[in-house]
Amino acid sequence: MTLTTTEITSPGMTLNMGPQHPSTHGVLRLVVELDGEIIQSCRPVIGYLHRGLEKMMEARPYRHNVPFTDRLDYLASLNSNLAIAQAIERIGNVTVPERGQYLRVLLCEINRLASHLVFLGTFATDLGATTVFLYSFRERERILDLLEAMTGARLTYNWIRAGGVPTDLPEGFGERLTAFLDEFQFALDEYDRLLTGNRIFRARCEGIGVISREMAVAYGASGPVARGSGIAYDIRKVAPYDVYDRMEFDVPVYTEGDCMARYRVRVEEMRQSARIIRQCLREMPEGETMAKLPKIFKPPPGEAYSRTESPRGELSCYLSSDGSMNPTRVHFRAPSFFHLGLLPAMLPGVKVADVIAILGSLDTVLGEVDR
Amino acid sequence: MSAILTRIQQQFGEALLQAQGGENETRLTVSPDALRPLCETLRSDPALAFGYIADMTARDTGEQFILWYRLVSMSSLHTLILTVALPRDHPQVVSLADLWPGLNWLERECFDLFGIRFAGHPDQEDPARMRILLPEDWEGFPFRKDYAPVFSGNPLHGPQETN
Amino acid sequence: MSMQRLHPRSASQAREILIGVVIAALILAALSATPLLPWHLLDPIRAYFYERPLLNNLAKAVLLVSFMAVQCLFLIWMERKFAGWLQARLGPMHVGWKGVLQTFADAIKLLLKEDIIPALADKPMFRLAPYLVFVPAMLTLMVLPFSPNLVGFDYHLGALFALSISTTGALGILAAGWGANNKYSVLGGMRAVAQLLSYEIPMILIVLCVVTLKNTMSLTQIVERQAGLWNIVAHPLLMIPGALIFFSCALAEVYRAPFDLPEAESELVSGFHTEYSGMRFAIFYIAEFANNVFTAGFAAILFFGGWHGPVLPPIAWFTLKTLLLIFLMMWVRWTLPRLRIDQMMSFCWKLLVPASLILFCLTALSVVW
Amino acid sequence: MNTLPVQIAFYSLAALTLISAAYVVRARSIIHAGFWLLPCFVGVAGLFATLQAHFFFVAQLLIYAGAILVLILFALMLTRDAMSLHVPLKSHLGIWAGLISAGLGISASLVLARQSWSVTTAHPAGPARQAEALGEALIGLYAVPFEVASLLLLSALIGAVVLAKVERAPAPEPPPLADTLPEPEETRKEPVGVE
Repeated sequence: MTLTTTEITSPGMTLNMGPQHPSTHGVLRLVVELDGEIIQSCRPVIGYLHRGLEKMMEARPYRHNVPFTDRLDYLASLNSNLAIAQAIERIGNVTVPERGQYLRVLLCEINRLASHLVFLGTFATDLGATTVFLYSFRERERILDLLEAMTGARLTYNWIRAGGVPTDLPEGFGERLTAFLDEFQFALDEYDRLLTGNRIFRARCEGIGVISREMAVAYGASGPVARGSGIAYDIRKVAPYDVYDRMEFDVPVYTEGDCMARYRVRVEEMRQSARIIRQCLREMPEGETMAKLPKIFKPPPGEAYSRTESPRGELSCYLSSDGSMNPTRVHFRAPSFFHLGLLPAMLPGVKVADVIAILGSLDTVLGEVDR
Repeated sequence: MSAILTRIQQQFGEALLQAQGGENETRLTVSPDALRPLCETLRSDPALAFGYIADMTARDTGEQFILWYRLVSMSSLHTLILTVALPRDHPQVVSLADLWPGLNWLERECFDLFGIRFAGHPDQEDPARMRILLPEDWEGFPFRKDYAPVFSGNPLHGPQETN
Repeated sequence: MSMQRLHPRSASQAREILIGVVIAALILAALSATPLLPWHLLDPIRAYFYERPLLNNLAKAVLLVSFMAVQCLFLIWMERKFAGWLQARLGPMHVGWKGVLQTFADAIKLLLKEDIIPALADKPMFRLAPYLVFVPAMLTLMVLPFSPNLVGFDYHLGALFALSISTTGALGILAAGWGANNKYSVLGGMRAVAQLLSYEIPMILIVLCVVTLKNTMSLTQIVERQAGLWNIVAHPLLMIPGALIFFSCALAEVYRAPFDLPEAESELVSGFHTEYSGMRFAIFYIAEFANNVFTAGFAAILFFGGWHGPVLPPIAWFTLKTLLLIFLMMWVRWTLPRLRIDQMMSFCWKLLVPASLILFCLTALSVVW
Repeated sequence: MNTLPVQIAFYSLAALTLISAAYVVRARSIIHAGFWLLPCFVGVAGLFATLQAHFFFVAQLLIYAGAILVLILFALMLTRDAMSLHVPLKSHLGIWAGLISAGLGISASLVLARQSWSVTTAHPAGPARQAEALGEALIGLYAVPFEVASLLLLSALIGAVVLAKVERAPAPEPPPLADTLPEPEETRKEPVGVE
């Protein structure tokens, strides 16, 4: 006996997740086609935060463009500062004094800690564990206090400039930072235990949003996303800048490629950042922090690009000069832009709840995606 | 002269308008016609294996558009910078989004900001779908040097192009 | 800008905990003194109501609803304070002492807020939905014996009645989800009902276990028959797993983390009550907390001997047990992440349902022998 | 038991049941029709209560008002155009349907009116005894029909599973990647993996 069944189809539902949605982390819109709760297709719509920063930069002298970069990746603005500062230094052949290089590494790693803490908190919140959010923001608050003592700002620091860092560390900074790191490592272990050992958390993360090695490479994934997919690609190691070649740190690599792997890469990276910060504090030589740049800075015609490892991945800045005071083109390679591009390939077949987990694990910042 | 540049020159000697090889970085300038075969080789030749698209952007020199690709080989960690000049009046180039899916959005961005057309891009038929950063119905390409915004009254519809 | 200590158990917090313990002890002492109060002065009033059953029932209903509203305000404050304590922050602090009156302020705000109905909503259903949730929530409380003589409606099928009424609450949620004409709401409503109906099954089975053990469906009788030993002590092998299953189901029934999928704010914005504002939203909220009180109280009756306990008066014991169970729910909520809908369903159908079936069979066998 | 409150309760419950049943038929939106079933079922449950059939009262609430109504609503929501109110109320079969149901109704009431109802003064059994008696009847006297009915439900259940379990088309694959990735060892030249 054969049993013939006719499929009862119901029309799919188009759901606009965002631009106002609690879990898109900014103004991202995902147009998803749903069959029940299963996603059939997804088309990310970006540009809600597009401010034309790159165009604005073309109308300003090189060094005036650094503050704009604070608004790119606003969770790690020092890392964005570094990208354009390095590009300006390369195009103008400026060498940063050694102490300035150490300070940059120090500041960037502190900022990486802050950014990854935001990831930890928001990712847990996306999965429903609200408590970790407040814990990690409490730690971040102390980092912000430290950075405020250094730079005077809490979010948009504008403190890594072309040529170095404008001031030296404030008094007692090193001791405060060390004291913080001493406590932070225990706190981090605690939060890590709270989440990593949790069965629900694992069920929501393991095997979800798998990005294969091939996919990660072809889509230009970088940073923790690539390293969660088994690609040991870290600009700090493959093309060391500043004094990263003198630092001793490991690059965490996980091969699973799922949300859990990306989460673990970031947690491990925080430990490594703490290592780097301690080394910087220990080994930093005395001296100037900033190279003198001419008042009227006119680099020779040509183009230059920088490669830096921001908390989100490879952040690079492309500059082209025609010999005048202003750049003719500034372009940022925003890692989040590439990671969002992965979504149409990753999402089909997953459930609505997984979209949130996947998006959270990519840790995108729409400021740098939209520019 | 690096081994990578030698290998590329063996196959595409005459297509390269300019070539410069360093230890970690190779810079090539090619004509738009040679772009596709060159890239196919760059991607598939096991000795080159430039599987990673690191960046791509365009700039407007006033006379022409310069496309700038940055590729990385994951095996040798070698960087390859590829420059293509396009005529300003009819900027069109072949799309490489099928070789590196990561290029899909970058090409859309170049269309969005510069109006460069990418033949073979999955969204090329519909300009509204090609737009990525700007609103779908924006008029003009703001990163061109001759773009002069005129406020049309509705910020959502974008300024009109004057010329 | 001084460096704060990293961990929350600082001296000031220890002091606060101590104050809390002292206050709790004082309240308990006051409650235990209640039998000494001149209650007999109220006897004429009691007699007046007792002679008029209709008026009596009406008064009971009014008392119950107002009690629930006030208790809800208190519970919300408690939850916020507790969440604050767990998350190393203060919680509400400004209105009243330590923010006790914060929820009252919020309630007034909600009362005054504009009642927005989306233009394309299914208006009758949108308007009706909060009451379809609220009324069953209140009705379930009617059969809950707070003490030997404080029970709204001592129904001999109380356990079954409470379960059946609480199921009808799903309809209100479905109406809310559908009526708002919002895709998130529809998804939330569908999730809510699927979840409620699935978790109802193991819950009913566990209640049946207790009913079989105690040979009665009246909640008052169930409590009375636990006079010597609480169920969980008297039949530990059956009732400890039973209580655990019941507790999981209870969490799912009241949509609390890790089962708060219908209102999962990170996925569905706010689920079925996304579009509600003002008083209608408040009604949902009160109903939710009434459900909390009901499930916690129900669990206290089924497993922990209801009002039985030494020294303190029955009402104090019942309230204490209920509050402890609500506290447990809050603890779980603020600690655990949220499950995904399919994981939650398979947890119910592949683990809870078979486990409760086996438990029911074992209970039946233990009663026969 | 034929006291005034019972009479009032009976008539108001009957009115509730009938009026909401009429609304079920009349409602333009089928979802509304589904929700009108709720007062209808509650009214029937109330009728059981006036008869002091407590167990049936609770069971009616639990099964019909709780579970079955929700299932009906689920089914309605999954039908196409459930939200549109453009479904015409008039149907060309309306007259015939009206005639047939009127005829059936008249003949039924005739039959009922002519029946000589035997009036009993016996009170229903005590509340606790009722459920017990029902249980005994179900596993004693009516064991066979009861089991047959449960077999029927079981087969319906299996049938529903068979109908619903349509093989889903696999999720669309990500675009094929023409790739020549090197082996992992080569990429891990310098960086050191933690695990």
